[in-house]
Amino acid sequence: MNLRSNVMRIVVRVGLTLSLVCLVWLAWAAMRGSIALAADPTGLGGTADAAVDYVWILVCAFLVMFMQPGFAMLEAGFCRAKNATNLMTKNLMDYVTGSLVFFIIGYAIMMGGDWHGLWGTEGWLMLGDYYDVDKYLNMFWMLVFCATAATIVSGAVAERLKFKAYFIYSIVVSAIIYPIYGHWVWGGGWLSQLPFGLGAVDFAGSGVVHAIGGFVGLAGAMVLGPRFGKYDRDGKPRAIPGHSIVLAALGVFILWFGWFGFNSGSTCNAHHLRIAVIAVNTNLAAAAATLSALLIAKWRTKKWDTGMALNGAVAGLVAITAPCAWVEGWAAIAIGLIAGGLMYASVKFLEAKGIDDPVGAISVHGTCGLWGLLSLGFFADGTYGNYSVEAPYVTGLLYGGGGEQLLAQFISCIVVFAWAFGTGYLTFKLMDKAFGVRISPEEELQGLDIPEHGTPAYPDFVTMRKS
Amino acid sequence: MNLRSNVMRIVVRVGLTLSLVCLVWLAWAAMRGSIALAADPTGLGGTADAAVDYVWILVCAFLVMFMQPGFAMLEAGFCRAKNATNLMTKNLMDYVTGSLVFFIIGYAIMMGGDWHGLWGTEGWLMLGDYYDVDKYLNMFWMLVFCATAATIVSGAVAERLKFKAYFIYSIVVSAIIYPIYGHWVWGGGWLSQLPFGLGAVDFAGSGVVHAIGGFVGLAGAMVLGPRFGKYDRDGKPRAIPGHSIVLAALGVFILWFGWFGFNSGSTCNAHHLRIAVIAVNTNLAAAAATLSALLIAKWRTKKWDTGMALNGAVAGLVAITAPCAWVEGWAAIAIGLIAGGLMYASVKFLEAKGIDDPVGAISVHGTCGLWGLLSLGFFADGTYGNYSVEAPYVTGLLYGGGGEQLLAQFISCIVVFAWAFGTGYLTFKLMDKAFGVRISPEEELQGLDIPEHGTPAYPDFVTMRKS
Amino acid sequence: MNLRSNVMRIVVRVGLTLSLVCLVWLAWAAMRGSIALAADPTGLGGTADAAVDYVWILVCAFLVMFMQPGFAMLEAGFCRAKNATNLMTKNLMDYVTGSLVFFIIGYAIMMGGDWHGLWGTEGWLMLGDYYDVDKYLNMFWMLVFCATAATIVSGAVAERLKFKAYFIYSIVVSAIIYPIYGHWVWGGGWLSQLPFGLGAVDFAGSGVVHAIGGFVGLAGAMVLGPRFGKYDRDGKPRAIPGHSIVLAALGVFILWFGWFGFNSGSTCNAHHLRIAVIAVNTNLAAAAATLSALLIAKWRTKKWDTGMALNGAVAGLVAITAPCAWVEGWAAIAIGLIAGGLMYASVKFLEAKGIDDPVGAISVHGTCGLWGLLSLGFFADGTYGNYSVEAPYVTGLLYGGGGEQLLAQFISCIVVFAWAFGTGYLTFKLMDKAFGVRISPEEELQGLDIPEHGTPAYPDFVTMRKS
Amino acid sequence: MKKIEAIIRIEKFEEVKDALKKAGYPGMTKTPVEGHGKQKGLKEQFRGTTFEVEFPPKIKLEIVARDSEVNQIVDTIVTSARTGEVGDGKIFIYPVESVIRVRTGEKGEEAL
Amino acid sequence: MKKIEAIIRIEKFEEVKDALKKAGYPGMTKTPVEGHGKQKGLKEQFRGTTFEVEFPPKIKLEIVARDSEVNQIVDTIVTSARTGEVGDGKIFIYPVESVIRVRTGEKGEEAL
Amino acid sequence: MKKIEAIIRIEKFEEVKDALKKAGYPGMTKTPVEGHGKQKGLKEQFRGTTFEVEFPPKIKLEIVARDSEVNQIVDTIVTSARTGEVGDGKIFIYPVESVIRVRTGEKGEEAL
Ligand SMILES: Nc1ncnc2c1ncn2[C@@H]1O[C@H](COP(=O)(O)OP(=O)(O)O)[C@@H](O)[C@H]1O
Ligand SMILES: Nc1ncnc2c1ncn2[C@@H]1O[C@H](COP(=O)(O)OP(=O)(O)O)[C@@H](O)[C@H]1O
Ligand SMILES: Nc1ncnc2c1ncn2[C@@H]1O[C@H](COP(=O)(O)OP(=O)(O)O)[C@@H](O)[C@H]1O
Repeated sequence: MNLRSNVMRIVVRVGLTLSLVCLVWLAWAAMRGSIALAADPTGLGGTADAAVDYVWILVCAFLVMFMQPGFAMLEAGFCRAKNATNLMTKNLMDYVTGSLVFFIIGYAIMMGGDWHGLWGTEGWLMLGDYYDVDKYLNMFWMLVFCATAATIVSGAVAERLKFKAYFIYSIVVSAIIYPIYGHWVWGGGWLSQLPFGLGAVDFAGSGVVHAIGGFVGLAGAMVLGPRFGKYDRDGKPRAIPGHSIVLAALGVFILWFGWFGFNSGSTCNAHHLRIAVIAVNTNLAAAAATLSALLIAKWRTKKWDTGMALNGAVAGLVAITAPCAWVEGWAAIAIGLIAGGLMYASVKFLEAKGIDDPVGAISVHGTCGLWGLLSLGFFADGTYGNYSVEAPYVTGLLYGGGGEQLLAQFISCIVVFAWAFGTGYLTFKLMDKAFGVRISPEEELQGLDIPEHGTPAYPDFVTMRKS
Repeated sequence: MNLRSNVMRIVVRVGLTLSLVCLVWLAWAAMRGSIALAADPTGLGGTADAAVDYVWILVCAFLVMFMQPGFAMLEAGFCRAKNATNLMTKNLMDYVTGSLVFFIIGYAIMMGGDWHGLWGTEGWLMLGDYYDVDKYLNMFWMLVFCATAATIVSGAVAERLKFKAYFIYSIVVSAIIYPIYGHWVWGGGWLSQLPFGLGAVDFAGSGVVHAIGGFVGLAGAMVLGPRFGKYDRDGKPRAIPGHSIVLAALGVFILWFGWFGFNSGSTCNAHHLRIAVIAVNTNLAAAAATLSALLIAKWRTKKWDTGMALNGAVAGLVAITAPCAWVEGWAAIAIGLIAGGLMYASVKFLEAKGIDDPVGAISVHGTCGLWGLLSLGFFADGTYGNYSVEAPYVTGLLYGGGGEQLLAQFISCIVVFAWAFGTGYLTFKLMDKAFGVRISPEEELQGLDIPEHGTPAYPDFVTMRKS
Repeated sequence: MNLRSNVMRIVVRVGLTLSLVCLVWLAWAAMRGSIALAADPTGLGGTADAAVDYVWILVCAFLVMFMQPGFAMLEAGFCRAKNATNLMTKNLMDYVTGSLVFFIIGYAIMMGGDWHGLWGTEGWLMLGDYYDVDKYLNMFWMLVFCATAATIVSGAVAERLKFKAYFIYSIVVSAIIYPIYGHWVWGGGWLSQLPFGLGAVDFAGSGVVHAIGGFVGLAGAMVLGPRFGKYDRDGKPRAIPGHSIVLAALGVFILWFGWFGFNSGSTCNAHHLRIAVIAVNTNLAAAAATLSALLIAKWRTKKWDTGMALNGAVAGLVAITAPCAWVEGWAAIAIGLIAGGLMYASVKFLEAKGIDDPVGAISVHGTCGLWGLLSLGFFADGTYGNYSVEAPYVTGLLYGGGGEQLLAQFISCIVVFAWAFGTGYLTFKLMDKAFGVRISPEEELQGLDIPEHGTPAYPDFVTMRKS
Repeated sequence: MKKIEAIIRIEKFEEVKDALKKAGYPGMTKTPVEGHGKQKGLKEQFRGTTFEVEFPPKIKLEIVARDSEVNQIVDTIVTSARTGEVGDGKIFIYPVESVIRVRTGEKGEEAL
Repeated sequence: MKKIEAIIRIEKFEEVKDALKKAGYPGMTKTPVEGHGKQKGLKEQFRGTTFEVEFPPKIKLEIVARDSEVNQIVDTIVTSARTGEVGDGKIFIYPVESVIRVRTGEKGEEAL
Repeated sequence: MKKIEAIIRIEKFEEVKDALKKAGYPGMTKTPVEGHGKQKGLKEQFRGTTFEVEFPPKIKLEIVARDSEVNQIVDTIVTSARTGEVGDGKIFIYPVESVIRVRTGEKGEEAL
């Protein structure tokens, strides 16, 4: 008790001190005149061509940022009222931490040049040459993706993780886990240079963003163990219903909306009219996965299970994220239908294995993230290149591309799982040794809102099934 | 009981089988090499001019898609807590069904050429020549409109329609009712070729989308009959208050936001700078209708009636949808003020006639949809053409255009009512004969959430006025 | 009682009559052929360059409009359930009133030429020469900003102001308070011509929008006095917890999203690629302020205070609004960190002084609005001009620009405070004399929803801590 | 005086209320409760997994009545609340010592 | 020992609580209820149509007290809860047989 | 017959329920309430300012039981609901005059 509050006090002090140091350092950096002459911070080159690309990328980035409340509402809706304040705070703070950390160091590691295919080494704090409109634009794009990866985890570890631990985790993921893997695939790192097909490709991040989030979440859920009451005495799983289907549905609609930015914006170029196909594919896969999840649930449970349909929508979106630019509409439907089924099976599997994922994040983002990576190895139809309208085009097995691309994708599946689960496990385990990541049983029963934040989410309402 | 559950089982089986067949068919379609040479699936022609149009249309289409949660929140807020899960599911699934069905057959019927002014005949599954960035873009635009029409109905039939029936209805509307009428007006069909004025015109769909939705909803509400408790023993209507004014208001704000995409995007061309006028008109009409609805309600009930103001906002948006590109700001205000009044009168009229429309969808979308169509016959000011900045311009009675355009609009009002109500009535009546569209009285009293979906919307909260 | 209801009756009658008069006048205005030949209402000049600017400005304007539900959710979440209907209505109606009033007279006063640096004098109802795509576009942009200023006040006066008074206030702010001050800074008025630096500058409106809203709110809160129960017998402030942290968080996320439009759109030009830097700065300042608010609260209260973090996010957004185009990323972080602290101190200060601001609007928008204005006097780095990529650039103290710009900013701080607080105080005081702006004590205890609107926000839920 | 405490189905509340209205409409207090008796839990599901609601929601009606009226009120409730299925509810009768009307301060049966 | 059960207006709860505080602040339990007595329903409206809330919301306070304290508590409540309008509420007094404090297992009046 | 009315901690409800299940699982009714006894209020905070929740939320369990079962049920509750800290709750016992099962119309102890 005493020890813990000491640790807490130290964490806060360190936090405040760091902020101060940061401030001073920032001021000092400015003093030495950080603006480089090679860079263009003013944005002089604004032709119509540049302008339309900027507009496209920025608007899509705004949409991606808007996925944050989507995740927040979905997670809150699928968890209990007594933890809603906590979930809001976690979802807010991972975006906050991600924004600052990725700006200060994440982008440099991910995109600041390349050191042996492993990571980047320049652009800290976006000073000097990096104070440039193009670089800022690119940084912003990568930042909103980073924050998406970070926020996925909060669902898998919901209702039992200390806020402090989540805070630290979100620094680690934004500074290290996401940027390094991102460098491997999108920053010119080794995975992108695999000698099969066009190297491992991942159009908008089924792997880089979603599988990373999903498997770090798996690690977190495993270190934490299941919530109190999730399994009965015989180890049989019990449903713990979320407190608002309306919030969950709102969250999914927001995600679906934001995902159009996520996927079509990933051309980072409005001149690739392929963006229309990408938007359509995104929509079709989401619809197909919702449908298959709903129908499978109806078949298994005799009810039109709304929660599964909502999970299905996100599963379809995750799965189409990697292949969205490289497939036709019919293939998007096929990818989605399969994603809905995979998600359903994965949820049941994890539940049976004793892994408690309150919102289904691991199945939706992890499992379907892998499926997304693989699927383009089958369905890519050879009409679009690697963020380019020019050949070489990405071609999969079904369109005569042979198995090469599939192989590259398969390798990247293994790597993303190993990297995300490994670093995630380490992070949570180390924290657990240091100060214990799990809230006390009494606090868990009472809900995290009051012990951690002092503030119940719904003080005017009479609530009942609190436990 | 037995018969019903048999029917259900069959429906599910057929559903699953169809999905499977679909999958196989899709794969087969791909195998025969679906990519045509005439089409451009890669998007090679990406000049700045094309790019800015694509950006405009896509962003606006995303906004239109985002109207889905707007409708979902509005309807849920205006209905009772015990049916909230059901409303979320219906609103989700009509978008899902619409997305798939419209892609697979709807677009072909609406836009795939023209057969005697009646419907289109090619472009199934967007294969072959239709695998083209322009076609995909256009399909996506029409799809989000189709889904809007579909979702309107869920409000009118809320709290008493079986989910299964809604599911089937949403297939019919996306495959047939919407595409065929849409073809008549926007696909080069007979209404657009009327020899009065510029033919029947409907800029963004007061008729094609909203009146269609509204009058199919009327048919549904009539086949179903009023909710238990809506009328007392003497047939006097009783208010059944919705469970969350906050959700309803959120829904209306989201709709207002999305409507900017709906209306201004309907130029399908960012080079028509008229889009600025369209956005302003959209905003003014919505504001004016909100104001008139609020003031009328204040006059009649002595209270600042929030529900009526919210309905008023949507009424104004619906009314300005057809004329938005062809009128001035002052006329938009006039159209809006009148729409608010019409909506109010229509709500009272339908309620008095024993037609129970829980959220006011028929009055808002049906009545004001007709008013929108008509209004441009009066107010069109001759400064913009038929999706064209070149003459001939659309001109109404007040600006010296004579009564011709008004006549064309009048005809299209009659046609849209007849078509939507007729086909809608048929659809619901046939289903009613086949398996009964209305939930059992016990289930209605209990709310649809648990019997249909197994999942209460708010399990942590204590609720009271359940009936 | 009698007198009051008489006043009410008169207000309603006058309202209805005005609407009617308005309608007739509008029609008459049209009849005399309002379309001028000099203007371009059709939008003929649609080059790619113009198109991309229009797309950018419109999409950003839509995002700004979407901040309305952000404010609505934030305010409702931070207030009690018994006033939620009232807050929805106020937030809806200020946007409605603002939209109509600003179109009819506000824009003319703000942007219709310049009379001695004080106000504009033409463009009423956007008739004649003002029926032009460029003018409509500009009007729309200014309108959504006006409505933002208006809506801020509803938070500061929440839970005790009569709806009627709010209605009248929202007319005054949109017709006079905002347009006149806006003219001084953005319409070529005297503040923009100050002979220091580039004159008083305010990129996206920390002053014009937020400080105006914040200090009118201060005036309102002072005229009204604190809510019943806010202070105990010894004058010690008590917390009155808001009824939904989830709604509040949703509101903040929506605001953050919309703010990207608010700030980056304020170039009113997509060719200024500086928009990328603006977006990044907006994000960084918001994140930094959230962090500092959270950490300060943790230090003072030992809890991770979600409410303060949410207020912090908006504080950072407000502060960066003026400087966003003129500073580097590191400076945005510094501005944000300070904003979070200032907001915290200001909340505590006002609370101690007996000023009851239920949602923190005065501290967030007023205090941090001033800080935003000032901050660019320090941090502007001389890489961007006055809505121009060409020199002269705005340069602050830390980048060798001397104290001139800071002086101009300081003057504008004093002016905005005096103008907003003065006119605001007058408005509320006059209304108070005329009919009493505060609801009766019984109605306040019961909540405004039923006495004012007849409609409880959550009739299906059992609520408890109503007082 | 006695207090009649009836735990009934939510769906039956309107019917019981209407029946009591016809029978004179005594003053009453209504509380949302959850409970179980012979009735087994209800099945609900969430994200594909079913669970048992061990305490299905009910409505509790409390009516304080004169001794002479008790039987009639109980009968009215029993008749209107019955479906015949397990879960119909229970009625408990308790002794009451005194009643006071707040508005007037009246005591005893007149205060009812 | 007796149980005092008071049904009062929501708006009056704070006042009653403060009055009871001054009068010794006995332990008590508060429940949100809905009810009607002589009071007719309240009028509310939704989308332009008014409806009657037949059971306006109230607060139920339950206080188990020693016999000797009952009168004083009842008086305190009556005085602080009264507005004089219909709807002020009722107080019922019931016999109590025993009390047990869970924390200590104490029984009887000491457990209060 | 007696009515046992137990006011317990929300967090303890599951444990009490399980204990009662083992002890025969009598019928019972559960109501969310708020209350205070010896327990001082809880501290919560909102936007940086703390406030006291004078009436922390509790769960009220009502069990009507045969006289012979009362002691056992009370013991079961006391044992399973106790933490030893202030705020553990109270149990009140009231006399019951009669019980009626709505479904069948049965009266008296058989109706339990
Ligand atoms: N012994 C009891 N004590 C308190 N409440 C009870 C008891 N038995 C039943 N109830 C209440 O009555 C409700 C209805 O009981 P139910 O299971 O329908 O009884 P039955 O055995 O008549 O079918 C329960 O939900 C519970 O709230
Ligand atoms: N006979 C009764 N039995 C149970 N509760 C009652 C009875 N009469 C009144 N109440 C409760 O007391 C509340 C207040 O009653 P009210 O109408 O104010 O009584 P009065 O006749 O004193 O004005 C009601 O809302 C109801 O909850
Ligand atoms: N005299 C009383 N009358 C009614 N309810 C009481 C009384 N005393 C306590 N309670 C209820 O019991 C709950 C628990 O009381 P608590 O403060 O834990 O008692 P203890 O003194 O045993 O610690 C309170 O929240 C309240 O609801």
